[in-house]
Amino acid sequence: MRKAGIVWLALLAALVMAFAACGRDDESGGGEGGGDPGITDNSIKLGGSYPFSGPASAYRSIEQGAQAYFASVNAEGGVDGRKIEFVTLDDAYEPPKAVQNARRLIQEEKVFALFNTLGTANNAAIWDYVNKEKVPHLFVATGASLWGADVDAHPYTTGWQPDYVTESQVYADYLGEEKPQAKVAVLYQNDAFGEDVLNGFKKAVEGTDIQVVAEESYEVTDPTVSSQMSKLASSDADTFLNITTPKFGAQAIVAADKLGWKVLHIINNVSASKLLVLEPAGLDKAQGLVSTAYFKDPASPDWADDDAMKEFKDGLERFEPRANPEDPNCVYGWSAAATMVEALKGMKEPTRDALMDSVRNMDTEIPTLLPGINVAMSGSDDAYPIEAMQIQRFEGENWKLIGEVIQAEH
Amino acid sequence: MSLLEVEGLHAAYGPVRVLQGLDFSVEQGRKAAVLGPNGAGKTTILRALSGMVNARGRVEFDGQSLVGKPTAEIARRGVAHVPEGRGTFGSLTVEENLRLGAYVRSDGEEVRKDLHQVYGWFPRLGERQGQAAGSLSGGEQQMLAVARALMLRPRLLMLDEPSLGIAPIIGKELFRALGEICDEHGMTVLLVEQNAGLALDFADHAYVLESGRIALSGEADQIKGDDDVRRSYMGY
Amino acid sequence: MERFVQVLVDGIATGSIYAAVALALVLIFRSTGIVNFAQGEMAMFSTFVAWGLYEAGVPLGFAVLSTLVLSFLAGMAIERTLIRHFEGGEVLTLVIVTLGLFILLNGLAGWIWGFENRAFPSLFPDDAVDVVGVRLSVESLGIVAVLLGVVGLLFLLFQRTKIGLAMRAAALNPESSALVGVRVGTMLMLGWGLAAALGALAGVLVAPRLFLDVNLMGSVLIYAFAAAALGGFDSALGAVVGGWVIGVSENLAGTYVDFIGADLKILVPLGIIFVVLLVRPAGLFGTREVARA
Amino acid sequence: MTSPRVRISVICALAALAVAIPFLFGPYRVGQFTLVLVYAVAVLGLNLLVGYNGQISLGHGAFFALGAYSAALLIEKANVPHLLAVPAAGAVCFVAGYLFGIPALRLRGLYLALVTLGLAIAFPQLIKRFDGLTDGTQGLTVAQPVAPSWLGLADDQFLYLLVLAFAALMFLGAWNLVRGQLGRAITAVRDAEIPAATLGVDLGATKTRVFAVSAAYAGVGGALYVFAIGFVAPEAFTLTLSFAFLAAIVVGGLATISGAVFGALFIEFVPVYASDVNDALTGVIYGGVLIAFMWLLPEGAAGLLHRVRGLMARHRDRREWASEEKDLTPEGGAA
Repeated sequence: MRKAGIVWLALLAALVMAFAACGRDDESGGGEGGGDPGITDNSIKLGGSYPFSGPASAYRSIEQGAQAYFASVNAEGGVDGRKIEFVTLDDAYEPPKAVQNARRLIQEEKVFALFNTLGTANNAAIWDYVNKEKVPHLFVATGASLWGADVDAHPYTTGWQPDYVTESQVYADYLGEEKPQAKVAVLYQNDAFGEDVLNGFKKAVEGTDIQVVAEESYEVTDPTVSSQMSKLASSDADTFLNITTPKFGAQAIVAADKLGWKVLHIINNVSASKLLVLEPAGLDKAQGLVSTAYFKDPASPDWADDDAMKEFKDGLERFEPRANPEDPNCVYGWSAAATMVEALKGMKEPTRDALMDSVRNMDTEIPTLLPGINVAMSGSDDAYPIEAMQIQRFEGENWKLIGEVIQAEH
Repeated sequence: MSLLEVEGLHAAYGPVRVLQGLDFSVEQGRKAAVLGPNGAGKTTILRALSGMVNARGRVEFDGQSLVGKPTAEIARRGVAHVPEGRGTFGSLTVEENLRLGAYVRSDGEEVRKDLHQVYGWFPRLGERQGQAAGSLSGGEQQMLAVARALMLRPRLLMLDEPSLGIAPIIGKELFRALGEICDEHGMTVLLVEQNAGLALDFADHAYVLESGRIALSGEADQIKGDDDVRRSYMGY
Repeated sequence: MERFVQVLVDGIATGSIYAAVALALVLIFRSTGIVNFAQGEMAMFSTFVAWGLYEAGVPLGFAVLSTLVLSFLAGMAIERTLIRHFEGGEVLTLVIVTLGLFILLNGLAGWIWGFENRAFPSLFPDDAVDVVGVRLSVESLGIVAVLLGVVGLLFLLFQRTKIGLAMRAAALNPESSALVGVRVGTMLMLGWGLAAALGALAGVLVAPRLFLDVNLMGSVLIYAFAAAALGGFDSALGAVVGGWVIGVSENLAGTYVDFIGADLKILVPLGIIFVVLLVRPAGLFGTREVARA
Repeated sequence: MTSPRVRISVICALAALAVAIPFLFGPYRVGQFTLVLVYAVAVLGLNLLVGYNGQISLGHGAFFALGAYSAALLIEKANVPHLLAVPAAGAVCFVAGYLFGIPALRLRGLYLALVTLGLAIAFPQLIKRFDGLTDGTQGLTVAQPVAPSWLGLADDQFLYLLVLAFAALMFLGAWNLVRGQLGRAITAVRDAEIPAATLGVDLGATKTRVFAVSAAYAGVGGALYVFAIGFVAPEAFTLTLSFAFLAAIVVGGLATISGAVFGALFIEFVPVYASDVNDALTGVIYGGVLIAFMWLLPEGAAGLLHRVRGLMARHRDRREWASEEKDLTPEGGAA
């Protein structure tokens, strides 16, 4: 009888050994040389969490853009001699996985800082923990406005891209000039992103003659938005605000065309991609589309011979050959990584607090952003890195920038 | 040389050994019956021959070995097996069940003729052609099962306890009709049956099976006269 | 009044998308007795293959045809190598295997073709017909026509051919089928092959409207299950009618019932199933009490 | 089967190991094991319903979410102490499971699976629809239990042990339930409904009660999830969670208590290792491992253990049987 018990214990002991291999790290958390973890004389370790699988897996190309930029910086000797290592984990766009990834990056990988973690819900799930651990949580890849709203509550967290409230403000200003009495029908994705832009727009048009006359939401799990579109088309709206992610943006453009619904069509920046939205929908249906931009369009001939874009395309070609150079997500990742490197350069000493000082007071030009749009923050009164965008209209084969860069104040 | 020769047939379900070395044979055109109490292994014999249970030993049908062949191939060689529980396709119609019987045959015209003939032999099936087979009575389902087997125009017809679960008079009627059909076509039959009376009237030759071994074999009327058989199986 | 008819017509068009995939589910259930979770992902994968061929310059019609054949062979191969091993085992084990296949195919397609969404050319011209104020896109009419054609073909296959009868028999009672000479394995393989080809056809039909990406079929699958269940899971016509009923009712509720709105649209098909199944457990057209699982 | 003494020694060994874990690993790994316990409770509930009772539910993620949100709201908005929130969440889900169970028992097999699948898809939408109560798409941060200072434990260790205590309670409950009178009725309903009914098993009551109990287990799992993660949002309770639970009971071993732990270990660690191997091929690896596991162990991990124990027992019997036979005179067939 006892023999069976012993065999059992041996089996379980082996199991424990397998897991114990990861070993209990001492809690001291001190990196080499007593400074903050994740940084040495010749290396900086950054951590990221992206949806490599799951419904939002189209965003993975952002990570490819960022890795390409870091690799090209490393090729030229890195930042002050330190090579950047960007460790990225998959969270399948699910908050519990993001929380586990954050713990793993901070406790096991011992990263110096988190960079460009993606998704509003995912970042909301981890920012309490990350701030408690006093780890920089920089340039999160989400346009929610709450990252810059209350710096004291979460001093270590910052956004990067112009937030959705800024974007909707720009649309309100544009309509204020072009169509002061606009009656707007809105299609929006039923999640934090969609609601942030919608509520931002409603707040921005308060007190003006512009009114939202119809709104329809859709779920990421819906097969098609055609029934929502036919409802919106039956309203008396003369303007259509399209707040969607790429696949549904393309569906909405096609549906509007099929319904013969010829109105001023504003499409949000996330779906303004020629590669993912306008080409699949058909460029003929996209004529006169209005959107915003804050970085250079990789597919537009206007920037074909721009030095920064050439550098971007070479870097992508060399370090991330599987990535598509015309995918704006890659430019997004590339530009965010450039901002991160600027922040690292601005550090007075290799500590996390020094990094935060550098970030909180940075004012720099990123070559792949549109001219006149810079990344600037000053302490806790302006915690929004990019707050400017430019209107663009789709004519012929490409987006055309029109008017001046519009600065939106919070 | 007899149509079916079986020598040293062993069959088992996992560790449970059911058939412990059977030897028997069935001549062309003759009707053989296997008697025996419940659990003697009667059904297992047919399942072994049809390749539905793993078996060892020599099984030669028309000179070719059946051991290890898949069930569908054995059927294609003209061995029709009416299984225990009749194997009716409940939600298919009576006609569809019969058509399945002739699945392996490619002579469409002949199949249609056989269909009418079967409705002749079993008029009740004719009346219920379009009905779902599951809605038929026990006796009717047994007729359907036998008819389906006949549709194959088999060279060997194997029947697993046809009288089970149906009224005695219907059982007697079924055996009478079956006897006529088989004699008319010179059909070779291997019948497994618990009702010794019916079986011995029907068959020419008989074997008595006890716990996996053949205890007695001989001509049907000789077995019928045997006292032990009468006392243990016929009940008088 | 046109508004109502327009909603009705839109409902039929959307319902046809669900019906196309539901047909593949019904076909595989009728011929193999299995509910295949990976049916949608197999269809998505085939649609990507068709897209690949088209991008490589193969004319659309030929690309679609060759994809149907490839999908047929692939479906048979999947049954032969993977599914057969689990024949006769616990039903749930097989459900989890198809779930594993779902996850694997989704990841594989993403790895090969990437995760961005793409346009897929339509088999039908892009214009629409205006009938008494109601817009009928030629594409929707085309899809409905193809669906009814497929239902007709399936009806002939299962009711009028020996192979079809044998396929149904193999699913119902494998043992008896073998006893009458039906090679059960071959029938199951055939069932999976046909269902895969049908799934590919469904993918090619819906991709122009939904835009092709790795999650093309993810959202359609639940509606396709609902359509198949409503139709009784073993009736092809039932699956198509089920799809239309769901498409129309979803659209009507989404349009006219305020509480429902777009986000709770999913409750409509499920509510219908709940009611239908309480009244007629075998579904609208189904003959068989699907309680066996 | 193995004798009671061996069984007890094994259970003690397991208990000792379970308690030792937080002291063997770093906070990240301990956090993972905490989640394994959380999933194990929910998976155990599903196993009661599917493995023991034969009713297929594809939507247990919905009850898990209901439990999580009930606990989160009770803690954050009604500042109910953590310890009370868990039973409360279990009660809420018991009632929801009972109400849902009544009409659902008219359905069987695929249809019940389909309706529960719909529930799993609709529930996140309901969370977003009633965002006044649930903060909808913004999600809700929930204060996690903090280790009392006199214990001298780190937060993650205390959290693990707290969840372990609840999990042990639930496992004990399930063990008794399955052994008890209701347990026999439950399995009778799975194996043969009509004969079970003839033996006086009230089918309706048994089924609804099992449905409610399994929903309550998922609810408790959800509440413990809130302790472990500290944040709830609609995106956290997608359909993939319900599918993961189903995969877990089959991988772990249907109709087994220990199977729930194996299944939970599988759905927590395999996806992580799959993406470590190659993040572009996460799906391919996870799907492949799931299929391979089913190929090798159709009855799941716990099934393997039963087989191993069976082999050891049979091996031991044969050895004893062989020794006895030597002194028996070899007589005829001993069939």
